[in-house]
Amino acid sequence: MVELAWLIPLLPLAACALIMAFGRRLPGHGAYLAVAGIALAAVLSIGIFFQMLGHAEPYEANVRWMLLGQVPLDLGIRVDALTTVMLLVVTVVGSMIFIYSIGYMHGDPRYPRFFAYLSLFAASMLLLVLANNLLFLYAGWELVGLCSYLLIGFYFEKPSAARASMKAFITTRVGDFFMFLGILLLFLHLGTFRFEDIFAKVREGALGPLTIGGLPLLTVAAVLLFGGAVGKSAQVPLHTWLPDAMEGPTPVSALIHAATMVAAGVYMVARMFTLFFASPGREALEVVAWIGGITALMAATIGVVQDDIKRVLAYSTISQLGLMMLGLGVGGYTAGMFHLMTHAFFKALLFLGAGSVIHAMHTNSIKEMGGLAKVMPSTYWTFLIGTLALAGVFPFAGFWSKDEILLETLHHNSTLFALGALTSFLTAFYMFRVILYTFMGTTRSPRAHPHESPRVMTGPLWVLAGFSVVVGLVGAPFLGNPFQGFLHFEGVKAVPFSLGLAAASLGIAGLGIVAAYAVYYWKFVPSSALRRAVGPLYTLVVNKYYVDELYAVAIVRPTLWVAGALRSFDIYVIDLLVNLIGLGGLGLARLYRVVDIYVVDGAVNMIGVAVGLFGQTLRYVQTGRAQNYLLVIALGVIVILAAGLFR
Amino acid sequence: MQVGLTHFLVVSALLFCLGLYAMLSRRNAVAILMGIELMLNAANINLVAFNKYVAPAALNGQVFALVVITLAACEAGVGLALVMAAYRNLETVHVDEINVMKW
Amino acid sequence: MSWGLEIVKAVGLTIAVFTFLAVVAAMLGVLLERKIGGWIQSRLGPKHVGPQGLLQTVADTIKLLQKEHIAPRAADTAIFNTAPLIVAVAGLLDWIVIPFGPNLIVRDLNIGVVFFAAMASLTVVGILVGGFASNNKYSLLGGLRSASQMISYELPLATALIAVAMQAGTLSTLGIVNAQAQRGWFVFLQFPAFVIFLIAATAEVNRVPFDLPEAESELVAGYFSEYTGMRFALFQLGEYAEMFAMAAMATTLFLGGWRGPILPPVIWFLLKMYLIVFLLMWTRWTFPRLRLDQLLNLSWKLLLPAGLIWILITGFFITFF
Amino acid sequence: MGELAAFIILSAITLASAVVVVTSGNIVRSALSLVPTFLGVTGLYILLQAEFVAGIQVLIYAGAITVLILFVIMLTEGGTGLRVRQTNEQVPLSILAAAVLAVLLVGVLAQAPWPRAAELLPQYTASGIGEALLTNLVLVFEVTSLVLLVALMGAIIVARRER
Repeated sequence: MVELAWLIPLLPLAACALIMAFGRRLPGHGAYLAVAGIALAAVLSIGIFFQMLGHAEPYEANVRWMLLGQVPLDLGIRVDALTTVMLLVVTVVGSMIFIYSIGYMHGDPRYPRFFAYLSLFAASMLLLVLANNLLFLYAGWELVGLCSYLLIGFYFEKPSAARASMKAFITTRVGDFFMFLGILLLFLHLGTFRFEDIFAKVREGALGPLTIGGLPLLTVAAVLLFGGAVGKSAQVPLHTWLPDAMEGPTPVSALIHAATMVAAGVYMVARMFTLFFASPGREALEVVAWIGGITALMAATIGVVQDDIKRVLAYSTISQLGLMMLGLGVGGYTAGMFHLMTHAFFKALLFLGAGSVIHAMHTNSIKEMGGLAKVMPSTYWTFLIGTLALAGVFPFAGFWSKDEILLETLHHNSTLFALGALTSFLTAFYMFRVILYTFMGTTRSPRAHPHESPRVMTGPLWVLAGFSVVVGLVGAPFLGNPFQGFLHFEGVKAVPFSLGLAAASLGIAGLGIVAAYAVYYWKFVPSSALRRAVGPLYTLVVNKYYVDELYAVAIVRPTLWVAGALRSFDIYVIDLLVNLIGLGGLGLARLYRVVDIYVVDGAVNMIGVAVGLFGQTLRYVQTGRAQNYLLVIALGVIVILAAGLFR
Repeated sequence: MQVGLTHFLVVSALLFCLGLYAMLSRRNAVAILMGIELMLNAANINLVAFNKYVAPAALNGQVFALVVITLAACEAGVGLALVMAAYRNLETVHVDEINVMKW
Repeated sequence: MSWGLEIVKAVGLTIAVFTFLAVVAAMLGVLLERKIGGWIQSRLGPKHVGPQGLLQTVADTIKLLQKEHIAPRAADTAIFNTAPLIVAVAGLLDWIVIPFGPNLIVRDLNIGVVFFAAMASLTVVGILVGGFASNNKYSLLGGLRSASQMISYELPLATALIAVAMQAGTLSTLGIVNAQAQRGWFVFLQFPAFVIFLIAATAEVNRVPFDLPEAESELVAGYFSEYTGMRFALFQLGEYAEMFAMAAMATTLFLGGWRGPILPPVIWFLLKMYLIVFLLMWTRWTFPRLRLDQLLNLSWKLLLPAGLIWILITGFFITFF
Repeated sequence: MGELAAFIILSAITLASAVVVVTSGNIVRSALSLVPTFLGVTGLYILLQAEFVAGIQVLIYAGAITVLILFVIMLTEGGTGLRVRQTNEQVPLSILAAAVLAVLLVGVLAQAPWPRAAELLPQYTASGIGEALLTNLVLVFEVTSLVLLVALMGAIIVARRER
């Protein structure tokens, strides 16, 4: 089964090619083909998963691509525990979202193209996951970026969507640039792209003594690679693209900007964990942990004040990705990947639920919704399950994974733990804010006629809800934490389960929920009073910490200012000098004029006339006939040859 | 007498000079192109002959002969397209009448 | 190192043997053509010379041989007389690499398929200069049409040949037949290549529906309008030799060559070859002629891309299976 | 002995028809004479055991380039240019240049001590060429394909009728 792994990315790719070629002529306008492609890939992935479960021997296959000088470039795939988990997440969540899209995109004028892009995305993501070398990974990495660009800008006639797609593409490209530098740095010093070779050389200490600008080269390379992850996984300070990416269709937000692509950064850090782990003093991991922690808290605070349901979820995604990074950064390899997996399921579920709501209400603002629990029971219950999972309520999926991350963090650094715990509280708070605004009370826009979504949309919701309930159990301590046994990193010991911390984390989540009920349901404290109470903090948060503005101030303004300063310098200093010199020159010139007219001009005219006469004679050489020139060339060759021969 | 490298080289040199003559003296642009084809063929004979007699293990000579044939096809295509364009615009294919660039 | 001599011997042998064979085959071919045409159109076809009209083409040939050779006054006589020879010889040289049986092959060249394509491409020169030398506008137009058509269809033909050679792993025709003994007839494995080959071959030998170069209703008779007597017969001979060579090549490449149970190899080979010939004749009497732009579009926009894609697919399957 | 005879015959065919190519006053005959020239060169390739190159030579040169040349002759002047002077006024100088170059080249070639390799060419070269093209010379292969593409586009653009 595992030998067929190369087929997994090819199936969606073939679907994409066929849809591109035949489009509307296919059954279901191409949708069935796309679903078939990803579903077959999912079946293969599940088969591989069970095979890997039996005996966890990593499988590798290589094809020689070309010789670059003496260095062979191999293209290949690698299937190990990490890959298997990612394959499962991408294909299973992907299948659900594909099916959901059949209903959600129904009637769209570019329906086949949507499925072609989705399939292309799935193929690229699977390529990224299966790659056994940095080159392949980077190819997949850029391809998913391209698909993200295409899909965010799917409604490209909307200016905001077009702008958002550009922003996403350019912002992530900043990160990719660093990542490319990191890859080149590694290739330059190690001469290979293959993960296993890189790790082997790093473990031997091949990079040990090398430094760049006083910093250990290994740390620099790892942090550069992490730069790519910062861009792709929307970490601070490159997080600004992800909320804007919500301009894309909701299934896209669910698949790409919540469950899979943005997780690619986390996956990459996990894949290159050996490298990060080996950096002296684990400085690289510290960077990862702090960036992750800060991102988690910052995004969670912004999420509290957003009114657009998709943007709340987007900030929640950023925050959760930060948590994963935090988990990885403190050495919780298993914890980070576990949270990635659970998060993929419940976040996809939440997005699809939000899509279902938007589908019914034709608005994104939660302030205009309300009372939907009665009209859309399926959506309500599945959304509630997803929310509970995200908030980390026992026994839903998020509880187990978040708890594991907090556990690892607590053993590492108490400040980071505080960040994580606060994030946890805020997460529960803003998610229940959404629930209360959307599904409870009475509807606030009387003209809307909400209705339950079709089966093809609710079906995937229920499946994903089921996963969200049970998938956490694979990491449950009382079942012996089988996930830990399947996927772990040699060299770090997992922190043992602590009942007290689990209770505390549940308590934090409960506190968040109760707080949300207090403010938005029972209205003990009206939200406007709360807003006034925190005053400037609210302004700061509602403006997203002024990051976008900061970019404008930090990059655009200085450039303009420097240009203006240079202009003044030009006008007042250089021009003055020039004018002075000019005046001096003018005086001298008057003096020289006399000499010029009679002496110099005479000489110049003489030379001119002489050159003219010479040219008059020589112009006959330029016959304008190529064959004359050729003849001269041939004679020249003969002369050279003869000179060489009779020297 | 054994046929050796020099024999082939001499034939190729003669073929080359015939091509050169055509290139220098013919008025018709197509005839000039034919001369160039002859010269390319001469070069190819050299490549293949050296391949056999000097470095038989590598086959590089034959590969380059194939590349030269490919390039000759390109050259013929582009050259003849130029001739067609010139004929259409100037109504002549004689290169000594195409001298718009002259002083 | 007797390569040079061997090729001279081979050429001599081919011309000697196949001239005879081809004359017979061509006469049979013409008869078949007329008979099949008759049946398809619910006529009887030639009926009077010999039993059931079997000797009709013999009589026609004798008549042609007796006819006067006329060259137009303004014709370039030397070229006019060479052209049919080029066509006939190029048509016959194709047969060097056709294996009629395990040992019945003139030379098993290790570049057999390339040789076949090369020889097939030589015919164009004869047709083009024949059309030019006649000094007749219909002939010239026919020659030019033929050149553009044959050059265009050589490429799809070559893609089909390449795909088969890749599948077999050899360029030798004998090797390809042997490869089919192990992997089954390539008409199954290489079905798209077979279709491309058949269409391109039909165009390559200027047969209906691709007979623009000699379209009677438009160009009198195309490039051989001015030819009479034996030289006309040589053109016909070359054309029929080429057509049979294409059929033989299709047999070799796709239908397992001489291989088959019970009957001797040669019989099998001829059976399969005549099956393809019949197919070609059937199309001739069934399809209307294409327009020139349709003809070129078919080659460049459909057959060539299809052939290239098929080569890619073949390469993919060879690499990974 | 047989090899020498073959070599002499092939060289004679090649050179004689090349002379016709460069001297004939009838451009169509010139072009037609290219065919035996190319076939003679093909024969030389076969003598040099380069069968695959020989096959390609016939396919491309004799089959395609000659036809292309004939095509253009017929689209431009065709037979109408028969009465027109075919050579320019630098014929004597050209003959001189070509002859001197020939003498010099033959002189150089005759006295140069070429290194001789002991080993022989591999028997079947087509597969070897394919392997070389896709491994060591892959860059050459790619660049050639690029040149081919550019030439294709260039030819189309140059020859297209202006609208």
